[in-house]
Amino acid sequence: MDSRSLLEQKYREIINNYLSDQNEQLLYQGQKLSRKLIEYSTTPEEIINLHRSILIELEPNLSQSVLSSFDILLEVMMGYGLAYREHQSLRNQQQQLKTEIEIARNMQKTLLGTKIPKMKSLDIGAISVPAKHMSGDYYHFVEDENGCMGVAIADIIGKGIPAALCMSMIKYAMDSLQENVQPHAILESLNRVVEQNVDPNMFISMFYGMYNPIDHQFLFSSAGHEPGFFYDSKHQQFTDLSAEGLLLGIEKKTKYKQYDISLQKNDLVILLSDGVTECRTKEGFIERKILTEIIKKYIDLTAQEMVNHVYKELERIQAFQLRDDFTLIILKRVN
Amino acid sequence: MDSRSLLEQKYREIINNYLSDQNEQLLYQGQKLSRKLIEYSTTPEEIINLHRSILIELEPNLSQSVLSSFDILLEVMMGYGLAYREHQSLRNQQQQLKTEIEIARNMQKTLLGTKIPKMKSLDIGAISVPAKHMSGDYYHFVEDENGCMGVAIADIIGKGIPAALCMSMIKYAMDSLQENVQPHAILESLNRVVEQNVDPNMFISMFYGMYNPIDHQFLFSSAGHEPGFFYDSKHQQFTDLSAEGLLLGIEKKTKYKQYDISLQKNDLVILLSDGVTECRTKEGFIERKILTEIIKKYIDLTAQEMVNHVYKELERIQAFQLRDDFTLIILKRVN
Amino acid sequence: MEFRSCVKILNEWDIVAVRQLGRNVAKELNFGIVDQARITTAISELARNIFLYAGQGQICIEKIFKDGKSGVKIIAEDNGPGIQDVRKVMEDGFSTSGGLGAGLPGVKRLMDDFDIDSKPNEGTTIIVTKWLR
Amino acid sequence: MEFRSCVKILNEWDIVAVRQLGRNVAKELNFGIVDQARITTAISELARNIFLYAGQGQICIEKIFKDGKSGVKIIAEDNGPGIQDVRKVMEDGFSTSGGLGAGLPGVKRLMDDFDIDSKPNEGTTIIVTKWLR
Ligand SMILES: [Mn+2]
Ligand SMILES: [Mn+2]
Ligand SMILES: [Mn+2]
Ligand SMILES: [Mn+2]
Repeated sequence: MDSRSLLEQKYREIINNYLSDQNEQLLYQGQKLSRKLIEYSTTPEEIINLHRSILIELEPNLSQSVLSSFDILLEVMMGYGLAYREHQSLRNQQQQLKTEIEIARNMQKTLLGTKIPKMKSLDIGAISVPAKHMSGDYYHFVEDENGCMGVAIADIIGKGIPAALCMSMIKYAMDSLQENVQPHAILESLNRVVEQNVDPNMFISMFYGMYNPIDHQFLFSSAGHEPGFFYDSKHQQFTDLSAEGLLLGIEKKTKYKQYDISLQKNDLVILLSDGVTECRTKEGFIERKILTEIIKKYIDLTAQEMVNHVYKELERIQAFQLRDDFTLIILKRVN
Repeated sequence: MDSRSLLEQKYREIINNYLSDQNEQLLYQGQKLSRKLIEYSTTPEEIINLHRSILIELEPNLSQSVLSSFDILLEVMMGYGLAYREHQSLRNQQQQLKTEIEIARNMQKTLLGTKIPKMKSLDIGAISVPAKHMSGDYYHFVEDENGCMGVAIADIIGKGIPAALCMSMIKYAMDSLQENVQPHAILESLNRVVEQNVDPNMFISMFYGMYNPIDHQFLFSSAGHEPGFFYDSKHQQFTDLSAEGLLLGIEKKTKYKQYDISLQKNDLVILLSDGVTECRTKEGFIERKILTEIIKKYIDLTAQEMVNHVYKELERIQAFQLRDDFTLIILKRVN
Repeated sequence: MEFRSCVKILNEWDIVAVRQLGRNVAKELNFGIVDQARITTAISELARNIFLYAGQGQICIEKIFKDGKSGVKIIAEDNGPGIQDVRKVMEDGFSTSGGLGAGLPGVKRLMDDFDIDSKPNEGTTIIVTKWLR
Repeated sequence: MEFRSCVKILNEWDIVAVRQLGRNVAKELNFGIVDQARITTAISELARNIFLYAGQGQICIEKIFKDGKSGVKIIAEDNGPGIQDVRKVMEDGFSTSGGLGAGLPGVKRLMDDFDIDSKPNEGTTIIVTKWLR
């Protein structure tokens, strides 16, 4: 007997046993059989037909009406059978697409990969999680020969595959930048590249910061990027790291203002993408205030532990459905 | 009454009518109802329960066995209900992914877009169709100031999104090439770029040809690319356009041999990707011979009509399922 | 001589007529109840397609016998606008007219063999077959 | 005082026991036959998950009353290895253990509210609710 007939036999058995003793054990067997039937690609219309034949066996005098009613049930179930078949095929396609996206995602990781610099005076933590299969967020660290550290955080307007494609394109531009240039000049030069090369409907927001471990100054400029925070540990206060500036790719000759702050011991610089602040819960978007409260809870941990915990917490209050790519970087002056 | 109850009422009606007159018209109504029920997200377990209540109405003396049997049917149908719900969600995801891929595909088109040059002595036709959502094939035409025309055809080993990502990356390299360089030198310089920048597991095959309208010479080199054909119109014969050469990205210092042929009036140069020759039918791969026979059928048409017809024919014999990206270019000397 | 019978599809009543014809032929060939329903559903989808997209056409049902097997062959023809992009129409989830799983990919899955030939502005011919097992 | 009753999940028999408990509670709250089956199926999936991935745990069933509505709340707890990547487990088509549509996304769709808390090496708590309509 092939496995199909075995399953049919099993169905018959369960029904027969159930008729003499209606217990949950048999219903549970029914559920397990359901799984098996699906595994062996039995279609719902086949189940209906099987059920009909079992009823005939059970009740040789079954009324003609009951029997005929099954013709209509079968007809209606055909539509579900079609949906069921489409589902199997869609599931296979989905699986293939996932494999493909996984490969592309790994390529993207290799391409965009950046190492977190080790510095005596700065503890650095970073996390970046794509909302969909591929990220349109980007962050990058560079150390120049003077010991200064540059940090870039960018967000392609858009998500998923198109954003990833765009990101890969501007990555080349980033790589060809000269070292030892100030944040405003870096944004200005990137802006020219993006304006020239990237699809006219693609815009990029970017924050560029540069930390000098000698004087503990943090210089920064922003191209329309979501403001981060500065945490003053002495007064235990968060302030926005606001900076004016147009998005990259809008206007060829854009100039960017440059700002600076001075970091005391235990002060934090928090950089993020709007996926962090535009975290949507059942009740609506969270406030930036709530974000700083969450950060405060973990303020005594290392920078990497902090970003991990903040992510976990925000992930859960969104019911594990990120609506936007999530990137969070924390710089903590420790010496 | 809401639309759900209306549909239930309709189901009841169809059954009642069917019991007095078992005709195809009512079964057809059943099928149409099935569509509607699915449209309103009625689950299969709800249908079973509805059917059970209708039977009770129809036959007040319905035996307990028949009724109880429905408990098991319901339990088994729950699994199908779960599959059905997953299907609806998967279908939405699939829709979103498609939209996303559509955008990425358009970006790719803009990025990789190339114009077919208009030349007095050469009629040019080109077609490129991705097997999946995005292409890993690439072709490009350039005209230099001497009136020579360069043609590149390339195939990333791999398909879909990762190949597309990779293609976008090397596109920059192509753009920065100097004009007026010989085919072998172009491949050598591209090989260096690919070797340095692209994922070590990504390889690219490429054919580069250059046509001189003065002496009608066609120079070409190949980096492991599927050989095209030369059609000698005088003897009505096809010969392979074979050329030795390693794939791009394998070995930094690869040198490429250069070949040349002379085009007489009505001669053809046929360039292709392996997706054309590795066209798989129920009976196995088609032979290159079959391909040349198909081309021959359309030999009196314009180059563009030729490539279109060949594609249509090969598409159909593969039952409309391309297994690989398909790119076909035909150059026909007309003057 | 093989059996062949055709129904012109001009309105919705003809869909019922061709379903009936198909179901009868399937019954005569001893297809089981479920296969009868599948064949009828496939015919119904093909007829609906003609009705919706071409306006009119015809469907022929043939009994076929080959290598000791018997089967039913359905030929749906129209002189409508044709299908611009057959690959797209054969994609899952593309059909918007029907519910989940309907449309031509659904027909293909219900039957054993499927062939389609469509020329823009000339029309479409779809030939499907189901073999008795 | 709200009703609450728990079943320890140690072996497959306990899955049947907790299904029975859930079905009874659903009946007492006047859920219809289909909803009874849905609630039972959700409980079954949660119990199976505990049984397969954590080895043991418990499931509690509560009757709840809020804003004039009544409902059933199911709390599934274990001290198993926890779920490494909750987002992945909540993706459709990820579950390999069950058939199509099973696993946690299936449970989520069968019920009205769904909350999950999982810590690596500490365990997982899943709370789901269905309201009587
Ligand atoms: Mn973005
Ligand atoms: Mn964003
Ligand atoms: Mn390829
Ligand atoms: Mn190929």
